[in-house]
Amino acid sequence: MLGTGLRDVAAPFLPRPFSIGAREDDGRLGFLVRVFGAGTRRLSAVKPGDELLVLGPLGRPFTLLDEQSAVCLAGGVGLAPFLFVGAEARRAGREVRIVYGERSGDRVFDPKLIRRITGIDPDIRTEDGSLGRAGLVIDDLDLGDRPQLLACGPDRMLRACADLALRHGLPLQVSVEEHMGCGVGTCQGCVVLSAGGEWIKSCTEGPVFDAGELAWRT
Amino acid sequence: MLGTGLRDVAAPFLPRPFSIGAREDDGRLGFLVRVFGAGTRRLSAVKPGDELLVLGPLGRPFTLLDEQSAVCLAGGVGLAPFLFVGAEARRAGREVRIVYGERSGDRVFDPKLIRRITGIDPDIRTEDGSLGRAGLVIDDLDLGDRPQLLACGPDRMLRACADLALRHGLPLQVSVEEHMGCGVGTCQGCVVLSAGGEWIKSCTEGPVFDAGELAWRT
Amino acid sequence: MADLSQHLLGADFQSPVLLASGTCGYGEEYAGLIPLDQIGGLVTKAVSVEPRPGNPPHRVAETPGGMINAIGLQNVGLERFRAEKLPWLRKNLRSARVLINVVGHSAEDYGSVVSGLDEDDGFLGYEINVSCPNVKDGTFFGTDPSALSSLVAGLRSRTERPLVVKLTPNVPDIGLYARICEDAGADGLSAINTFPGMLVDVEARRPVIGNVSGGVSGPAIFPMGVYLTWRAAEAVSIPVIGIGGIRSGNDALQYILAGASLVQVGTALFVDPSAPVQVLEEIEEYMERHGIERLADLVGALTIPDRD
Amino acid sequence: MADLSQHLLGADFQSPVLLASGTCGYGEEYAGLIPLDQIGGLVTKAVSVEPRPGNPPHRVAETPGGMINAIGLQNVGLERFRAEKLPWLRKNLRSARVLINVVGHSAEDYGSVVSGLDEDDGFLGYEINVSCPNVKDGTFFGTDPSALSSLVAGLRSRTERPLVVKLTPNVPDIGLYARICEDAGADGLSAINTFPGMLVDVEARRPVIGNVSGGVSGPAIFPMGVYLTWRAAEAVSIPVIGIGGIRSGNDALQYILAGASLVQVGTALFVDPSAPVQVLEEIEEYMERHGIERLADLVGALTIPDRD
Ligand SMILES: Cc1cc2nc3c(=O)[nH]c(=O)nc-3n(C[C@H](O)[C@H](O)[C@H](O)COP(=O)(O)OP(=O)(O)OC[C@H]3O[C@@H](n4cnc5c(N)ncnc54)[C@H](O)[C@@H]3O)c2cc1C
Ligand SMILES: Cc1cc2nc3c(=O)[nH]c(=O)nc-3n(C[C@H](O)[C@H](O)[C@H](O)COP(=O)(O)OP(=O)(O)OC[C@H]3O[C@@H](n4cnc5c(N)ncnc54)[C@H](O)[C@@H]3O)c2cc1C
Ligand SMILES: Cc1cc2nc3c(=O)[nH]c(=O)nc-3n(C[C@H](O)[C@H](O)[C@H](O)COP(=O)(O)O)c2cc1C
Ligand SMILES: Cc1cc2nc3c(=O)[nH]c(=O)nc-3n(C[C@H](O)[C@H](O)[C@H](O)COP(=O)(O)O)c2cc1C
Ligand code: FES
Ligand code: FES
Repeated sequence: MLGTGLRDVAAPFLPRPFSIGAREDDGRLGFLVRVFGAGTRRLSAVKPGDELLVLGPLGRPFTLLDEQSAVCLAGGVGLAPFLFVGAEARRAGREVRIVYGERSGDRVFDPKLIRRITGIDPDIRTEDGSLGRAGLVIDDLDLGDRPQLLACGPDRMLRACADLALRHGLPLQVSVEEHMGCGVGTCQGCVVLSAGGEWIKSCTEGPVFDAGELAWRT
Repeated sequence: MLGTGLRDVAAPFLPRPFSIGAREDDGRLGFLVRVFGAGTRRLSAVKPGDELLVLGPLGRPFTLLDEQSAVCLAGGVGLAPFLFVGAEARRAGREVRIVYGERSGDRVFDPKLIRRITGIDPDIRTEDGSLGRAGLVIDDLDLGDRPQLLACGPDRMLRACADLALRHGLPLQVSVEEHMGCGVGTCQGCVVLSAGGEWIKSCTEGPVFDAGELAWRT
Repeated sequence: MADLSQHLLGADFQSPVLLASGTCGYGEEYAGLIPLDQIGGLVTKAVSVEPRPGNPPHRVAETPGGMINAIGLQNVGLERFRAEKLPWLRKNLRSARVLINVVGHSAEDYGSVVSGLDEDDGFLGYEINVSCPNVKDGTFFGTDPSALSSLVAGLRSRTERPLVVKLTPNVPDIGLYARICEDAGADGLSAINTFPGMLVDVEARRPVIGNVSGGVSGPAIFPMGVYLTWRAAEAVSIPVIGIGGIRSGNDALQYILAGASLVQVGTALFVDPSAPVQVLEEIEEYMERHGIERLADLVGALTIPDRD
Repeated sequence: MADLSQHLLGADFQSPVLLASGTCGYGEEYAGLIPLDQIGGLVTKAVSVEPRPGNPPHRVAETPGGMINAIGLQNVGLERFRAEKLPWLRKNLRSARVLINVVGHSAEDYGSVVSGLDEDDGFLGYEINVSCPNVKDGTFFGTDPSALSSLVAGLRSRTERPLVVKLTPNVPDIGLYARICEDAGADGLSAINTFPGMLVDVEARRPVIGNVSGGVSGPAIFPMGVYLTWRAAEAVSIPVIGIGGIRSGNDALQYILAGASLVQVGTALFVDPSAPVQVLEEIEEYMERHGIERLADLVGALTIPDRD
């Protein structure tokens, strides 16, 4: 969670959840923030030297399974956690692919930077075909080595990934997005529906779930 | 009135009234802002190129009387309007004195800058004597030429000025300070008590009043 | 071109954005700053039978995301309003609609203002203020069901002009009061007035506001205003005017989708006098983007999920 | 050294700052972030007889200067609370005081929770929540004078422990409800709970909140909370706990000067979990600067100007 602190009661009042995008050896953290509404606009106005309140790391992260390759399916700013996953995988000597989709080429996060952080050349898709391959992250995937799938992106993309995983019988982890209050499990604000029909907290029990743990409402 | 606009709904939400401190020939305006609370803190964070909402000039300014010299009595940031008055007087070839008091020397606005803006060497007083003469703006004034008095500063200073003016039979204009809403006379928020016992609007009928127009409650 | 006009209270409003009572004086003061005759209209500062002196300062102060005011309904009184203020409105507002905000200590007071104005030209109707938290008996009519009912019925018998009742947010069930007004003959409702609030100067250990407490307005009350407008609009079939914390087209659209036929902009004027024009432009932009031809199609057009 | 302790509800509170119900879970979740045993205490999430599943998402959203929540009182229910949550509180909070927030559909429900817990250790007393805007019957007891009176009297007969009633802000005269609680045997009052509010997603033309409406909290409601605390404290002689939008020592002091004996910090915890400690330090700094030895000397120490 990132915020600008108690004294800055503006429209962006609550901290917002963010994935850790990078961890430098000297302890600095990197976040990939896409300006969307009031909260991210406020955060993007932060200058070097300004103080931010950071509460974290929180919740359950993506986990790489032993003895299996991994394909990260990133929709838009859903790329953020995979920068971290990619860099950690490199440290651990594991092989990971990143398939990264955006609506159009002008929204694509610099592939050179992705490479520098993770050592991975992303497989880029755009819906309008203006950069990389035309199409969605789930189109024309090479799943020959039966990899585990990790997905982060908009709801309808996660659904499509769940279908894909089901069809191919592949394990899938998804990172879900829900409005958060506290980020630490006290407020019960961030719930998603479990496969068993219960509301479960995405801040502590997630945000990453095995696809099978969740109810995929249609 | 200065504000940071509709989208910046923070604790500093309402615009605050400010005196025009300087007017450049190219049309730029200067404001002297002392950081006091949330509103001035927000304004002081403004960077070159940022947009401010300016509504003004509003209300009744200080007026120099013909055929009479003038002494400006400035308490703290009450100096601001006298930078403007001083500069205008110089343009008009009029002679004006500025007596400027602060609690202590570290709070004094740079006398060289006052000189540059107004052409006047201010007579500086500090309560603790750490700069200029020790004492208040009303102490040891040379009123031999029976000048008109102009005063801007905290309430208790204005009261002392009113006493002084009364004792010496000198005309006094004071700039009063009251919380404002609209600044243009619609909200009735900014009233002060008139000598006749009515609430009158300081944004349109003031903020500068002849001392005799006001009720000086004790 | 999106059609932003609305027909209600027996009149055409060229735009759904009005200026709220108490924040635009009697119009004149904002004339140079706001193109008054291009907006939907304005509601005057409250008018009472006798002039009221108002409360001691401070009368306004800032609160988190809003402000508190305790003006005390300072106003020039019925006679000077008729002589000095109404002529200006009559002359200068030709397309914008004027509602006169009316206040009183007793039902008789309210009646005298309405009867005293009814023959004059230059305004459409009345907004009956039964909800001012800044005078001692200000919310009595707004919170007492039988007093409210007989006040509205009494005024109904005195005028054929549109009667809009401005509701107080300070009740457990605003729908009840909305229905009382409708049943007693009101033509419309305004929701909402301010919430009572207070600030303390901890250094002086005194209330910041001269009148001790005042009414809280501005963005801080926005979600309450949307909720209460929704509840009021659900309860009645007369039109509701949405008020509280509006400063953007998105804000106004939230009220309209929740059931407001018109909206009023108040505190935001102090922050930026161009607020009403901005709100209007943003509504227009939304309608064009969504291909909505008539604003009326958006009123109450909210999908409420099934609840058990 | 300023003495920040307070004696009330038959107990010593080492500090006047408590954590508000629903914003600190059952304590455990914040244990690593807040030095719980150094603050005044905490109020648990509401406990009902049966577990409640709660409302669909979104359950929280931001509003100008505040937030809206519609959790729907999701909680583990009486039995799991006794088995899983209370033991942790008993073990870990030795100097901080625990109040259990109680909620129910009927007077019988409330009674069952109180009777079911009364023999257990690990808490001081109850905060009776008659003011939750997020469940259908949540504010019924808080707005109906006779239901409130018999609810409180009924609970009084079931327990000797301190009974604090948490008032709803949604009434024309909070003093009336405060007196009803006092007369029925309450030992203290909490003021206030959230204000009903609503947000609309104008693109989807749906309410943002799954439950349509929810409760507004945070700085936006601060001036209302101070006012209602003042009014409640004026009306009764039992202690009042001030709640609503507190995020600094200055905020807390405004409540205390208006008559609050203790305060609760809620939404501010989400913005910064160190809020309660900061509030405490700032109160201490104020007392030292003003040479005030006992916090109790500040409670209600507001000079109200003469009014006619
Ligand atoms: C686990 C997780 C990880 C994320 N990681 C990233 C990341 O790495 N980079 C990135 O750019 N974005 C990330 N997001 C999304 C991010 O948290 C913001 O929600 C998003 O960027 C839009 O926020 P905003 O404040 O700009 O938009 P706003 O317009 O302010 O918010 C959009 C809408 O959502 C509501 N809302 C948003 N956040 C909250 C909240 N916390 N509580 C209540 N209401 C809320 C607002 O009320 C508004 O209605 C992540 C989200 C989650 C849940
Ligand atoms: C005519 C006039 C000219 C001024 N000229 C200058 C100048 O040139 N330079 C300068 O530094 N200051 C000037 N001031 C004072 C300035 O407007 C601010 O009030 C002051 O600087 C403190 O504001 P703040 O927001 O920092 O403090 P805050 O702590 O935000 O405000 C202090 C208290 O006053 C209240 N308050 C302050 N302003 C308002 C308002 N407009 N409406 C409602 N409540 C309010 C706040 O609620 C708070 O309780 C002038 C004031 C007036 C009336
Ligand atoms: C300074 C001020 C004065 C007001 N005076 C009146 C009034 O005379 N009559 C009335 O019905 N409402 C009055 N109101 C309430 C507004 O008309 C409006 O209902 C309220 O401010 C909420 O809208 P807002 O948040 O857009 O300001 C006043 C509000 C303010 C801020
Ligand atoms: C997420 C959330 C959940 C809440 N749950 C409860 C509850 O279970 N019982 C209760 O009495 N109040 C509940 N409240 C209300 C708070 O205890 C408090 O009265 C209110 O939030 C105002 O204080 P604040 O502005 O400091 O948050 C809840 C508030 C929030 C924000
Ligand atoms: S965000 Fe509060 S419980 Fe998850
Ligand atoms: S500030 Fe509104 S009338 Fe003066």
